[in-house]
Amino acid sequence: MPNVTYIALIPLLPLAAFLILGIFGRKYFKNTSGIIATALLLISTLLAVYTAYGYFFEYGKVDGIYQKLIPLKYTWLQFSEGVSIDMGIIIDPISVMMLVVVTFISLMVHIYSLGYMKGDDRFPTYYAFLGLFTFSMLGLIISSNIFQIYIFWELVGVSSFLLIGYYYDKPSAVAACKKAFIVTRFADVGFLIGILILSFYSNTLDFNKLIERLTTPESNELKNAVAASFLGISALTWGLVLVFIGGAGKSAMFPLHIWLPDAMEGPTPVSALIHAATMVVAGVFLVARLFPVFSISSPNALSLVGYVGAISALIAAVIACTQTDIKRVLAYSTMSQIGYMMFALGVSKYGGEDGLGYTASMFHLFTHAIFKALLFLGAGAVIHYIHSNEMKDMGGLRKYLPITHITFLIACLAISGVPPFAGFFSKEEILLAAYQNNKTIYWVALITSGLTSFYMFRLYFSIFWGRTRPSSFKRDCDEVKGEGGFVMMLPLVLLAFGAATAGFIPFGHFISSDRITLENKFHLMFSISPVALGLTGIIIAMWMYKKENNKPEKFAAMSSGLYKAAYHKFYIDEIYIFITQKIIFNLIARPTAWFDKNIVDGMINATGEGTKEISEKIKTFQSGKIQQYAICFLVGLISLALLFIYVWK
Amino acid sequence: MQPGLYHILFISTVLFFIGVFGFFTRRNLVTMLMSIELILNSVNLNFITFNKYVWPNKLDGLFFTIFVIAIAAAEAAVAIAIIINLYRTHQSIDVENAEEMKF
Amino acid sequence: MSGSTIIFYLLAALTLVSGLLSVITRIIFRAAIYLLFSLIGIAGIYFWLQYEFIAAVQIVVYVGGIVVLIIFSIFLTQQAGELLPKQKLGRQLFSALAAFCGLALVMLQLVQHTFTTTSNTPIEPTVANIGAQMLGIDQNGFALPFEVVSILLLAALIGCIVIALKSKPENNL
Amino acid sequence: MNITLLILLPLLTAIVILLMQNATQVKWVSMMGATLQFVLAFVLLFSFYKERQLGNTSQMLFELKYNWFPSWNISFHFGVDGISVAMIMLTAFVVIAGVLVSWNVTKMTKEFYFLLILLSMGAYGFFISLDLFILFFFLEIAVIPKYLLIGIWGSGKKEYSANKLALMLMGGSALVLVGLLGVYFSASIHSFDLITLSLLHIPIQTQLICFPLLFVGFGVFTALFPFHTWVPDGHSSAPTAGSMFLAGISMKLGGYGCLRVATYIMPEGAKEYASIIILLSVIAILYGAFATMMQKDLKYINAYSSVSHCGFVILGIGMLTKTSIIGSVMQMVSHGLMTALFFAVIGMIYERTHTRQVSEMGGLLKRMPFISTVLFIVGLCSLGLPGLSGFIAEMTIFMGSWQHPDTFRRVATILACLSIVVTAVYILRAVTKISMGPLKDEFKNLTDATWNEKLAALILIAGILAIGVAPFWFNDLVSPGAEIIMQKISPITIGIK
Repeated sequence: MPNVTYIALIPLLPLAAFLILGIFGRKYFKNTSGIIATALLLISTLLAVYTAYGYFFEYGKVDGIYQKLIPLKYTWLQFSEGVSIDMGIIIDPISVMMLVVVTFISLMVHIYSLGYMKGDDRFPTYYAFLGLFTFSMLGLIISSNIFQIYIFWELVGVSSFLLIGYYYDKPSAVAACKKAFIVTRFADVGFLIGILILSFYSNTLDFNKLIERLTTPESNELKNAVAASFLGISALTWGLVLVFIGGAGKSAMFPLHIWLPDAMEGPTPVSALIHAATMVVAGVFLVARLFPVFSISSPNALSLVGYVGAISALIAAVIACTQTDIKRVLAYSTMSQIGYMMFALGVSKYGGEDGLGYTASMFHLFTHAIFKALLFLGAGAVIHYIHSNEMKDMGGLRKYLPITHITFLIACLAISGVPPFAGFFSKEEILLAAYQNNKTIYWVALITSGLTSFYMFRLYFSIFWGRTRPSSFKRDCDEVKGEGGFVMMLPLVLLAFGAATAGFIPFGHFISSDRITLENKFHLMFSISPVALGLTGIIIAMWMYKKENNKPEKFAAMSSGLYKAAYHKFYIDEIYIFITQKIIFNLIARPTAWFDKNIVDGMINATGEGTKEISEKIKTFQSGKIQQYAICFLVGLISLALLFIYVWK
Repeated sequence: MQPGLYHILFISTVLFFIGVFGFFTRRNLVTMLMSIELILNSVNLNFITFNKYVWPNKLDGLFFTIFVIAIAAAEAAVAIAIIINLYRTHQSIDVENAEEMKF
Repeated sequence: MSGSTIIFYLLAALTLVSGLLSVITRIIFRAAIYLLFSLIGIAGIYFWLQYEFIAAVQIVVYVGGIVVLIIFSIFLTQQAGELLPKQKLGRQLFSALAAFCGLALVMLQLVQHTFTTTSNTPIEPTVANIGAQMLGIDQNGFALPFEVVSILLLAALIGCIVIALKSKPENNL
Repeated sequence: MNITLLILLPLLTAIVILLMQNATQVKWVSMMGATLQFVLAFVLLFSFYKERQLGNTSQMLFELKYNWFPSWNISFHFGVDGISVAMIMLTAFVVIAGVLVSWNVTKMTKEFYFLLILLSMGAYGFFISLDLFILFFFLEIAVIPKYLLIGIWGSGKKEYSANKLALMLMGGSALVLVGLLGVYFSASIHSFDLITLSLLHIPIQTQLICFPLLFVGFGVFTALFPFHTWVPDGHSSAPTAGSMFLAGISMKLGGYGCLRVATYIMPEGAKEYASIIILLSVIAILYGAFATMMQKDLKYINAYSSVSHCGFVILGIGMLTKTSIIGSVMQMVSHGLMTALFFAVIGMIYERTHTRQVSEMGGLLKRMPFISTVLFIVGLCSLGLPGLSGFIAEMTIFMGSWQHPDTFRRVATILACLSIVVTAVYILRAVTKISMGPLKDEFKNLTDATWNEKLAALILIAGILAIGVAPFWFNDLVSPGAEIIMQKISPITIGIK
């Protein structure tokens, strides 16, 4: 059986790092904070690997099925009979896999940051935030309760906010962190309402019970949830769609993706950790967690997931081809790849061979985490060297940054799906799953795959080939610094090794939709077309960008409308700004404030003023003239007498 | 017809309203005081009349008349003291001029 | 028409006419004198009702005390030969109207109401009876109101003195 | 323990303050008094737990009753249940923090602290009273000092604000008084005793008249729409500790009254008017949130956000489920701590920058890391970050509200949920503008928090974390009290469509 203490320590050690460095870091660990955090996380990583080994090879499998184990559960907040937030640990294939991925990538980023962030004023704070993020992400992964996942969901959101805004004196970073938080927050409301709906019908918040109750066709809960409907759509579908909106927000799915490119304002290692490898796949993880409910009880919601994923993948790939900031290119590429994972889930079915999409999605999540982290860390090394994010400042860097160059190339090959690198295997599985279930999505995915290799190699050739730009070396003597030393190169090499070899893991053995071993079948014939398409993309990119020439401009001019639209990210940001500024601010908030100040408060003040006015009027009766009083008295007396005598007898 | 209760009540009522009229129209404080005396007298007359014609077995009306007379005397004394004091401060005993106690 | 009746009407006329004159004359001294006659008329009615003691008190206190006090204060506050200020006509008419309405209302009620005389044995309003009952402390005694009135008179006495005292000029030290 | 100590201790402190000679003595005496209150509140909490663990299940613990006016059935009747204990803890936290942040008051120090301590006495008395007349009496005690605090030590248009606040709150208490008298005279036993009244059945006609009176009367205190306009003006003019007490304690008097008095003794009325209450509270939540977006002054921002947050309290009561009632008590405590902390931070910033306009600040994190961190924490609590108390309270209210299957309440809940996005927008706009971005030149020489400010902030943060990280103890504390209220409400069938 799993060792609860060890598993609990995996998230708690980063938390300890956060608390120690956050409270005492500035005073006592000014220089050693990086070492402390890295050491703690190393222990976490080892524990995660140990747990994974134990789960997959020792106790996890019972009768050929990987068990969902809940070794720890503690009632944290009881809402009503049966409905409570439990703080628990769930151990099943996807959570164990994610534990390894998150701790490993986080460890790489911790090590890398020792070099990258060296000399920064707020070094301890940086590591404290990284610790907070790692804790929250690990907590999210092992959540056994849908509300627990929401809690950690918000916590990763806030740590992402803190890390994006790390360079807080840069106004663009401040704007970006706000945007990221608010957009994901908006999506989280959907998630929250989804939780409310699901918990109401299933009368539990516990994942295991919830999935069980909502997938058993005979259960009353499922019948009620399907029977209740709003706008012609069943309550269950509503709930799942709303939960998916939460996931889409965090995973930067169209149209909630606008925060992700801006989030690149954070330090590059942070982008690698949060906005490429781990946090942004939380949405995929969430859908995967609830996958049985999606696929068995509400196929409509699942197909929505598929289409949103496919659209996001395509749009992001198109936009990525036109961006010039290398981190933004990578950001759009991330969005595109997450789109892959999403539609892989969307086209999947529950159980057996039909569940290939599920396995493929998780597989891609795994490999993508490795090669995308590698890409970002490589980009970080370049930025560290050049002090610019713009492609136009780069070129010919292969001579100066040899290790970075090689590892970056490996990552690019991996993401383009060139065999035998990791991306090839996972992508091939995804395409196969799409081909079997939904042809439309398959074609979208195929086009996207070609675009992916094009923009990745556009990036690669622009950075490492072509003419060296002397202007970029003017700033300071970074040649001396070289590639940033051992601590920055070690993660690159380790990740490159992973990107090259991870594809050979027989993933279906470990992770499948019904947790029964799925044999990987390799379809050589099927994989020809995507690989060929990928290679075509690489060749076009080589032709256009390897040497300095004017082909890109020509090409851009040729397809000017599309190019311009893609360069401006299809104007989605502008639409958002229109909605928030014009509609929410000017049409709702401003009139509300005006209404409050003038109407509501005006009414209160008018009451006061009115009282004053009336009393001013009334007080003149008190004229001080005694005869007036006497006359009033007599008139009043007579009237009263008349009233009493003749009216109220 | 032998004058009786109603006749006297008529006298006292008329006297009362003469007093009221005087109180309303006079501006001199002393004359207003005189109107009040008329009103008081009409009340006294009522007391005595009722005592005589309605409850001849009691003397309550008579006693009240005595008390009213006593109180009227005291009241007149106090009122005149006030009037004289007012005259000292205002050089006038016109009621229109004594209207500080307002608002 | 008996002598008693004639006397009554004369007294009534004296009272009402001099009362009315007292409130409408514009020479203040005359007003005081008319008041005097009106009070005497009332005293006459008391005599006519055979309440001699009250009539005597009326003459002593009112005629001999209050009217003298009033005349005294007129001398203190009024320049000789000065006419009283005229009230606004509107006020006069309105006051008259109000007073008349009140009168009409009261008279109407009086006329409609029938008073029934008690059949108990009458008691003579002799001085002896009055004195015995006024100072009596039995159930018909008026000792307590008597005491209360005497305290009131004392208070009025002190009050008069306090009010009428000339305030000393303040020492501005 | 004897809970009258909660009243006697502040009273004694106030008297001793009056006897002191100079400002330093006054400060230390009030500090000592506040600390003793703090300790006493913890003693109460633990002895309450101990009693409950020993199996004492009576509704009210530590009951005391002294006849005061027997012919009208008025008595000093005190007792506490979990809800009152929670509110007392809140008061103790806010009082000690308020005393600490007022350390620099130089104008009429003695009177200032005297009024603060007097106000705390009113609050304690209110929370432990079980006799409605005495409860009303303490309610008034808690109002008057605020008028003086704002009128004398305030800033800006303080006379206007003080008048507005006092008049509106007095208007509210007038409604409460009328309502109380209505209940008193129509109950079959003429009594002001809460427990006695709760056992009687108040005639339904009376409930239909008196419930709105009491609810609106108490609602004025807790910023019920549209009687909330004293909140922004009052807060913005009040001195720091005044704002803290006002938002942290006074606004909770209203919420507690709505729950403990109005809803508890008139459940039919509550059910009949539930829809209106929900409607008003949802308006307050969204309206307050949108109005906050347009505010430029920090204190106005927090004041309007208080309107929005107190809307949740009313919403929780209006939903009339056990979970939502627990949630609304949580929200009261959480909002009390949070908003007190927010005002304390605003005070600290104002003392240094001499401005409260958000647009005039920037980059304060560089010079004032502690204050900015606290500002972040309080901002995050306000927008409902898990791990801090605001999240727990709001989620409990949402879960409780969602237990009704009818569409009206569903829509109301969803609208209330949407407000958390708006909250995020205005909080982040303000917080990031103040503490992030480039540092302005005129703020280059600012200093960070002093010991007393740090201590005050840490005490309040400790409270926020205690609920946010471990809500189960709080839930256990409040739950039996809510259960008893629900026992009166559940059997009623009218009013629910």
